[in-house]
Amino acid sequence: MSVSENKRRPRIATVWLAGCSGCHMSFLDLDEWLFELAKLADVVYSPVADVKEYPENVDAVLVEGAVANEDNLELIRKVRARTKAVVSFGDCAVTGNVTALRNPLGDPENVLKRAYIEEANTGGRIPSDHPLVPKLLPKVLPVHQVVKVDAFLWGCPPDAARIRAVLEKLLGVEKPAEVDAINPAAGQETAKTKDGE
Amino acid sequence: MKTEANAPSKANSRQKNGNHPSGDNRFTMLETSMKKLRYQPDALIEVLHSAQGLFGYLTSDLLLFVAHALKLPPSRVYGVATFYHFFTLEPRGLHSCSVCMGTACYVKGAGSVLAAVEGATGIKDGMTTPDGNLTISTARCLGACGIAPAVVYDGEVAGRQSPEDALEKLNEWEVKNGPE
Amino acid sequence: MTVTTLTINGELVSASPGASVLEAARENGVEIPTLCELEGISSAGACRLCLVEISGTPRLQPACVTAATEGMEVQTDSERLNRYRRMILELLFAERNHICPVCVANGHCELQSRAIENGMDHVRFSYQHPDLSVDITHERFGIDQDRCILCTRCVRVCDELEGAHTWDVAGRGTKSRVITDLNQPWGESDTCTSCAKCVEACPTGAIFRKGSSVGEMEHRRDRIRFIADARKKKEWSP
Amino acid sequence: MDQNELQAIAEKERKSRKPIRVSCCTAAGCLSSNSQAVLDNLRAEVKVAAIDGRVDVCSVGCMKLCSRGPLVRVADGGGRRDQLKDAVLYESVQPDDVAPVIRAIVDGGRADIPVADRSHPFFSRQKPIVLENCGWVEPERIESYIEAGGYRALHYVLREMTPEQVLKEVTQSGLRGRGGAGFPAGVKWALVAKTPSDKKYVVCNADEGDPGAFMDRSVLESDPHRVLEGMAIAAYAVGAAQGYIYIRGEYPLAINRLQTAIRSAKRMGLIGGHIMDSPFDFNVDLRIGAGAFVCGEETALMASIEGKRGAPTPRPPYPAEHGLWGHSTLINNVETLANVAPILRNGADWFASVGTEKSKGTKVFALAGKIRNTGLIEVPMGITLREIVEDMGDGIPDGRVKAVQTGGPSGGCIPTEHLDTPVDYESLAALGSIMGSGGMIVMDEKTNMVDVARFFMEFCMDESCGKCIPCRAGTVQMHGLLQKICDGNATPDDLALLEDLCDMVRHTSLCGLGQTAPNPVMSTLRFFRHEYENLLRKEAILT
Repeated sequence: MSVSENKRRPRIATVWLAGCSGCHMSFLDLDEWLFELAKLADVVYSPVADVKEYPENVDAVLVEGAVANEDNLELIRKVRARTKAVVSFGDCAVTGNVTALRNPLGDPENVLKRAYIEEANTGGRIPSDHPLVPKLLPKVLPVHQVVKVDAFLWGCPPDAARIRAVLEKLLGVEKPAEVDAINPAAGQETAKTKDGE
Repeated sequence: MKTEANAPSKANSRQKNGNHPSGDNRFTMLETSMKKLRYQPDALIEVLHSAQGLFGYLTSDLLLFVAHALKLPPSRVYGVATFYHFFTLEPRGLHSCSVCMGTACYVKGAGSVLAAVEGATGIKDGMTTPDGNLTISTARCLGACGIAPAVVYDGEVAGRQSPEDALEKLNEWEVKNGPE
Repeated sequence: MTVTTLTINGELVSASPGASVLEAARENGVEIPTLCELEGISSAGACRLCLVEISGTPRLQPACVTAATEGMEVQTDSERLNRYRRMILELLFAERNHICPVCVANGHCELQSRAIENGMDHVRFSYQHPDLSVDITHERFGIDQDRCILCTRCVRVCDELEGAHTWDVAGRGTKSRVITDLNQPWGESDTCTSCAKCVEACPTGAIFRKGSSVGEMEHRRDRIRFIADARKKKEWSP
Repeated sequence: MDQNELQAIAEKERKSRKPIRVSCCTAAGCLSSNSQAVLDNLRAEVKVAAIDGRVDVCSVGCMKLCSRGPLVRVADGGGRRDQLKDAVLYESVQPDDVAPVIRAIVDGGRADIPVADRSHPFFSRQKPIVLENCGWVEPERIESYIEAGGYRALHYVLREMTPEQVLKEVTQSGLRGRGGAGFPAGVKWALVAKTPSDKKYVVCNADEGDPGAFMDRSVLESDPHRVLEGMAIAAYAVGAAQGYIYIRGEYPLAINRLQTAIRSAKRMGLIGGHIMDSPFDFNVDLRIGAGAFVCGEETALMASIEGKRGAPTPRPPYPAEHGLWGHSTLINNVETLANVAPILRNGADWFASVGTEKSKGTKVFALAGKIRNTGLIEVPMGITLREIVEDMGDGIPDGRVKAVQTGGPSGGCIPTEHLDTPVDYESLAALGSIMGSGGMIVMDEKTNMVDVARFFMEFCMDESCGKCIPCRAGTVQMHGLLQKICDGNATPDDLALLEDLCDMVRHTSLCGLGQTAPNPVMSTLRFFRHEYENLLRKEAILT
């Protein structure tokens, strides 16, 4: 999968759904390589860029976070419709992860009750409906259970080297940086993955 | 965070065979049937059948009594008691309604009978109403395929049941409507 | 004693007498993925990850409980086997709440390692998200049912090596749970000797030492192997 | 007990019979439509009418046409079996109908109650071997079985045959396991016979669990001694001294009748030490199941007999090598064992003359579903499904046959265009179904085949023991996907995933339950794929 056959400069984006933004932090850990990236492609939409509307004709997008509320749902559908390659970026997007911890509690109503009343120190109260607060979906879902996903980049967060590897592959860089097998706890590449042995 | 079961009372866990401190005569009867089976550990299922026959359901106390008598680890006894559908660790309702879900009954509409009963009571298959009036269960073929769909009300088989028939029976037993 | 000669992935290899296919493979440096198997205790053949193809046998056979026999031709690695293994791993991740980034065993988890080795990068099945309990009533250890894969290593190690049989499996099917004694809080178990063998045996973060934070729960499998070996070879007899 | 004594019992039994024999079915099907009250009334009314001097009232087992129960048969002819063909079989007899029945006996003639047409194919196409005594012998009286020729095969075997000769006879008969898979019985017996083991066991698998199957139950309720005799012969052939019958706890009547049968056989020296004054010892004990379908699987069944959780263990080792408590064990199902005595009595060639090349003898089916005549049928192997469904079952009252389901949750649905398939192990397997233990459910055009697949998957999910992952978690996911399809929320991707999962669960599960759980899905996909596709939507929606 590569978007480099295009004659024009590739247009890439990053999106932030229900997640902690840690994946984006890791993205920013690419440091000076971000200048390389700017040479290779246009970043047309991102929470770290001031663009209001997700544009048309995006070549590739990194989607951080799970689909947890109606805003997420609306955005991811738009993203899917306007993008060639969608990458689930980080564990929340890939599995639901911590954001999906609420799912065993069932209905959103139960979730709110648990969070704002049962766990409240004093005088808990469920925040009243407000048009600015998007409604929770019945269940938090990983991105691929809502729209088709083309690649999966797991990790909490995925470390910068792996993000770079994925982007280089997408952009058709000839000699991408090498990444070894990954130790998820260390967040760094190590060859050894066998547990306790 | 929650924990799952009540601890069995320690007072009873050290009892020698027989002579249950509660003075409950049924323990003596259980003792007799275990003796007949020579306290063989492999007779566990037979013993649990007897125990449930005598007490109606299997309490932790009872399971521990059996474990000690047959010299089995308590977890093994609990594991066996919960593996088989027939054994119950909870008291059953005053009335019972068991819908046959054998294939013949299913293709003739047993599913809608079960749904009606569950809908009216607000409880699911295998549960008892909070007031202890009714237990709903399902059976896998009663061999009454000729009169499908069949429902067993308090041990009596009734054939060719519709959802309305079942609800009428619940009314007769004064089963309270549960939450939808 | 004569050795057994057999073919594994096209290579002619020899195995010690009485070895299982899994042992034969390990003796010859061939890795077969496992989860429920643990050196030192009996094999259950339950996780099905170690299924291999054996020529002349229509069914796939679990390497852990299949004896290596003379002239046997074994295939441990094929597109089909890897596809099945991946699905089995996906089923496990979807079954309970495995949230690696916040798990005590993150980075020391066999389920996680198998998934990485297999290249399982996402789960196609719908997550079940069951509402499960955590029991931390034991003074030193805890059990988090969210992470349990029902491999029954704890049950076997407690029964076979410690002889306490504190653990067993209750319920059945998807409602199966490992329990202590009469499904009572672990801390109130009469039979538990607090020997920690189950803690060392657990492949995931289900059974853990209290106080372990994320990624801190390392398992000492060598301790189990050590005791089992010593017993078998009667190393401690006078 | 010797030949003469057996004959004396039979003779005495015959002599004690009265000219008229009124039989009321008290097997489970009829009992569930109140046949006990009918039987009680019959006994009382016969006394009231003062005809008890010439009328016997008998409680008998299944008379086949379960959909028209309770069934009552009135036969004159001095209680001779060959006179049965002229008997009257009353249908749907209610307790109030008893008086007219008795009056008809007193006055001569028939009561004005529906009577079954005994020349109908439902009866005439049956070939009773296993059920030869059903509805004739009184299951709670051993004398009645002996009168019908019972225990003579055992006697002959113990006196005249070596175990090797018995093995040879069973092998030659071509009898195959009736539990579902159809493994040749003779081969299984020979394996156990040749395995060195200080103790051996014979186990009768009466854990009939398919939803929609009640064949074994009917045999046990109607003719329990036949199974005991078969077990004793098997034990003699393989060298076992102890037998177990593992029976479902859901069958209280069968349990009761078996207990009675074991007790009376022991009393007469037909079970126990030195059977019929031979050196052969054989004891039988009952083991009562507690509601777990998986215990029909051999290794799970053995675990359950040993008092453990009924979780299967990998095979090999097979029970023949490593069975109950590690000893060599023979496990056969009820119907297989019920075929043994007739084979030894009439010879292997006689048995092999019934059925087809590869599937010998007969098969008992519990015929049910949306069909006119439901009940118990025993038919020669090789009969076509069409003959069973259209002739014997008399078709569907208002509609057409869509499919026939055989093999329960391990089987498949055979569509109407394949109704001319002969009923034998290989032909059914070629259509993606199995012979199974004998449940046969007829479905009409209104039946939703995806829902049928979902129904069976729910069954497998509930009954999975939970030990191996593909079955424990795979059935849950397959059920979820089927539910999603039924609800109209699934996409083509979901269907593809379901098919992948079926393939995986089938090839990786530990025991037969998991390995066959995908069968109902795969067979309905094969013949009714359009029904699945019609329910799919293009794009995913949130659920």
